[in-house]
Amino acid sequence: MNRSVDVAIVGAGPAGICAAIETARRGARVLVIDENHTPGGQLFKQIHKFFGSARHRAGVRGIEIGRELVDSAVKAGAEFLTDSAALGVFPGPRLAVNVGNEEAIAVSAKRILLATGATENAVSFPGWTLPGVMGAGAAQTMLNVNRVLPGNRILMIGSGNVGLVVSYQLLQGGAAVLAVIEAAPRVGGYAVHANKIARAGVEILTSHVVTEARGVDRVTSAQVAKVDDRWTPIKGTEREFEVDAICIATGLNAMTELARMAGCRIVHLRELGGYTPWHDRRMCTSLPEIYVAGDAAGVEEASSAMEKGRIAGISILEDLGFIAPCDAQTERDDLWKSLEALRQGPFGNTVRRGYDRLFGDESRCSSCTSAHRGEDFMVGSAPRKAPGYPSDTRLAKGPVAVIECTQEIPCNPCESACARHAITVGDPITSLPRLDEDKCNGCGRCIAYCSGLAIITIDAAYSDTEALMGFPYEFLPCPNKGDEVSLVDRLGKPIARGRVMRVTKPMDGTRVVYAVAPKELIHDIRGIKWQAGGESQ
Amino acid sequence: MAKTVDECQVAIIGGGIIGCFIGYYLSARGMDVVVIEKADLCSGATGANDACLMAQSKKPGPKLDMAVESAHMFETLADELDYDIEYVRKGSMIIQETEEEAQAMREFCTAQKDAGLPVEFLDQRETHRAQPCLSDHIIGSTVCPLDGEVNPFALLVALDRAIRRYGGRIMTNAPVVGFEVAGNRVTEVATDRGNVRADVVVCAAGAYAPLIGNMLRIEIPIRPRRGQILITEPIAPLIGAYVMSAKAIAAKHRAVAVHENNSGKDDPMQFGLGMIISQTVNGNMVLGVTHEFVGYDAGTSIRGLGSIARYTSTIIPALKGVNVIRTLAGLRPFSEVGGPVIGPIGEYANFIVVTGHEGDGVAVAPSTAKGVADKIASGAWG
Amino acid sequence: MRVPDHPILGSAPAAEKVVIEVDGRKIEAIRGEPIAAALMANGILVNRYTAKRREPRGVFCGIGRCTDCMMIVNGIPNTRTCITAVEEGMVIQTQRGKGDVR
Amino acid sequence: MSDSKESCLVCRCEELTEDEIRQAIREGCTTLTAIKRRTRAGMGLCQGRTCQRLILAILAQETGQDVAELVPDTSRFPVRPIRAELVGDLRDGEDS
Repeated sequence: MNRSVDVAIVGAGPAGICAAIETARRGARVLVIDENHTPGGQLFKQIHKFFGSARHRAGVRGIEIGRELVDSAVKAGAEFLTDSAALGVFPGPRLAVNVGNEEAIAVSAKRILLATGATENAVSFPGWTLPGVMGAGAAQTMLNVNRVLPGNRILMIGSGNVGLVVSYQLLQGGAAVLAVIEAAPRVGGYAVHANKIARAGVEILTSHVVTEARGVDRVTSAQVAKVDDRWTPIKGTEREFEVDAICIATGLNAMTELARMAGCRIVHLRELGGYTPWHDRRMCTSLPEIYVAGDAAGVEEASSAMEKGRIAGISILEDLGFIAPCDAQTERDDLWKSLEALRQGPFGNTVRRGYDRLFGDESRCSSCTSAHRGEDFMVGSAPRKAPGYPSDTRLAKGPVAVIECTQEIPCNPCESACARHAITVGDPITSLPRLDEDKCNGCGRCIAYCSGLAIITIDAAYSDTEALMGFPYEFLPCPNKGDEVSLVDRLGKPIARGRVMRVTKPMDGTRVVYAVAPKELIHDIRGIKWQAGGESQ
Repeated sequence: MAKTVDECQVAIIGGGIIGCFIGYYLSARGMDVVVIEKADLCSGATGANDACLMAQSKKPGPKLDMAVESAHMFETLADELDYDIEYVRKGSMIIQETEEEAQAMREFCTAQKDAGLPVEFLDQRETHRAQPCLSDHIIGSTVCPLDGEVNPFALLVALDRAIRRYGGRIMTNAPVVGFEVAGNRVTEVATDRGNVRADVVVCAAGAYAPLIGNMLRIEIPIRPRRGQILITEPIAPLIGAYVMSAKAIAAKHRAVAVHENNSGKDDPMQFGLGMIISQTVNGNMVLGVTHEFVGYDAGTSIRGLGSIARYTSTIIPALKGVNVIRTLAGLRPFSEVGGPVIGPIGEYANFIVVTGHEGDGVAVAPSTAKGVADKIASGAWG
Repeated sequence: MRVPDHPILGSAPAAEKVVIEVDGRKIEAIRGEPIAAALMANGILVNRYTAKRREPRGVFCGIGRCTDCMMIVNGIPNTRTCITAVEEGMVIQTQRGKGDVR
Repeated sequence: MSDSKESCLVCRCEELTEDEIRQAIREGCTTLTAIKRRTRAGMGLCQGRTCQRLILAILAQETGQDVAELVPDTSRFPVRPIRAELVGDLRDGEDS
């Protein structure tokens, strides 16, 4: 039965739902169409805590944000059509939609918002078609949504945030991630994510590629080799990994099929993932009735997708006369400020450059601050000079937080977590967190709030030979008071033994394990490793 | 004056089935040819058709003769071109759903039989034994074992290679932007990628021929007519002979204005006009085809796709469960003078137009192209 | 390998167990989960063999785009198992080459 | 089963190798659509969603162009497979 609505939104991910909230809330008849059973898009696979500021729901896990957004969209009056794939855009504009694989209908709308998200880039190597070789997104869905582990010994290709975060989540699922293979000379994602898996023993091999996957009915081994600066494998550097799954996380690109079918102008922006529908700052494409938002309008993070969804919603309301142009402009300006905040810092360089090219103000090519991007970040390095790292004198006095956050990433939950205001990030939110070591009493509250799990506490005055160290812990099984654990350095190498003194109740899934450790190693021990039955790995 | 980048005896505008066949037959006779294509080979109607080579749908006369001659030429083409053009001869079957259609087909096919075309009449039982997947409501059919199918993409690859083997050139991504003329002769074809000097210019630009003609102030009586098509996932063999509805022929036979402009209001397939179902060698089902005057809009429409799917599923119910994976639309050169437009037109003796075959282009291409090549090689044209 | 207890997701909610048949073998699955997940949980990773090279294929994109996880489900070939929900009594077969539609 | 980089698959659905794609380009295919017509790459069930990017990279490499100058394939209904029976539901007109 054909439908006719004010706004048809394709894709119930963060962008689509935020646009639905904005438009439905102010009276537009909104239909959100999504081919999956549950709305929420990527959010329902993203069990990690989000970055950004409190306004961006930072520190909250994606899966939680997804539930909240869907609830508020429903409350706002948006109608959801799930298990329904929008298969085509036709003049009108109209969408041809396959509803539940039982009926195909035409949905005509005054405005269509394409929030179809992004899809994973493929990378081909001999054997890449073997079962067990899959996209990192597929592995993440299989584990976080279906609770099925795609393999027990896994190799990850790609060290962008997806590669690092999915590797960590596979560890949480109980798999062993043997290595992250990165063709570029340095890690692509955030240092805090890389550190999380490095201290769990995952080897991060930069300037390496998978040259071949082997196996008969499934992948059973992978050959990895070092590459030169033109990414050509160097003979003689081959290494063999016994694996039963290989995940590919080599970037995402916008899903542009519907935009192209509608006739929207497409531009190629490498910084935003490749082909992207051209759009203006109102998120309107080259066709007045078609809008884009989220990764479908250029690949970024989910937090940015939400803001772009809101901007598109506001612009559509303005088009349809639900709000006055001047109000729309003020709301958009505010949203653009928030979006720009998310794009600050070195990691934002690429995205900012992409949007500068898109909006044609090349001249304003943002100052590409390459500091702190990754040059000085080497996995396993001790950031003693970071503003969150307390002085030796302070360490000697008693419990204090140690914040190993060394990159200007848009994130400030630690600031609001500290009741004593001992941590300041300030404006912009990409500034490094500074610890006021006198105000800080080492209470450890910030440990569980940090989205990157980059904070520990050290009480070097615990005894003359021992210090009490508090580590974030998000694995099962979890050690108990009195258990002996292995203390590992930033690369997961066991360098000492320790005894658990206390384990906190999980705060949104994150516990803090306090263990006593040799005092002389407090600058090296950064995690614990524990195997049920006492003997650590 | 733009730069002349190539020189030849015959410049052929249009990299579709007609242009490439003419290029092949001319170069096979030692003529120096350049094929000029605005995009890629096979990017026009040739690449968007049901690939059926049908004689059975033609009234006795020149068109039927050319279709029969072409059918025989196709038998040896694969070897001649040394390429698998996926030519198969499984015959064609025109099905009848009403007694009126059966009657019209009896008269129509008797005339064809008299003209020498091998056609057989099958009653309801014979029809269903021949193609068990057909719907029970079909009351009979006529079958022509001479009719076959070809893969247009493979065919153009074969012709491309053959032309190059004979020394001919193929200029793709070279839209024609104008001509140089001297007296009553066209001397150069101007394209985005430079000019091509030629003794004879052939316009085989299909539905775009009028746009080429305008550059020489020649009016070519052609209009683009859109045909939408659905392609399904590849499946195991479901049909042998491809299946066409008798409605179009019955309507034509009763001199109902078949070509009325049905792109406006009603359902382009309301009478199942021109419904056709074929299966490629790869196993994909090809479901077609609408006939709409919508100018140069090569898009698909909800109405067109819906009506094709509806009608083809009533003819072969098993199609209901088969997945459509692609849809496309081709702009076919519809002739306003009832038949193909072939020969020198306008004041330029060496400007030869070859178009206007609408949906039959592939079926009659070999004999049409050979005829044109003979006229040009012998100097009769040009 | 299923993950009943997860540090972040907690323990798996009570779910209705169903039995499905894969190439003649009965396996236990959870109603509503994707067929591909049920198979993977039972160690079955090959969903089909390709037409030309007869090579094994399994889940690759996991979101219904790449069509490598196709199997014959209740007689219907080319069914993408990563987005098709499990129902009691489903009959699933490994697909070899192209689907046979009758 | 180990084949070298050149002959490893690029189009998973239609099982085409990198060699076959490069050969088609050398025979004059200058666009993704031309490569599809000549080799069937992109004609499979996923309609090029997986191989399009890989083939564009090869095309850019072989022709010395930047990927930004290349054109993606024409996007057509349906962007996911759909039973012909359901396509038959599609009609004009609005009911509600």
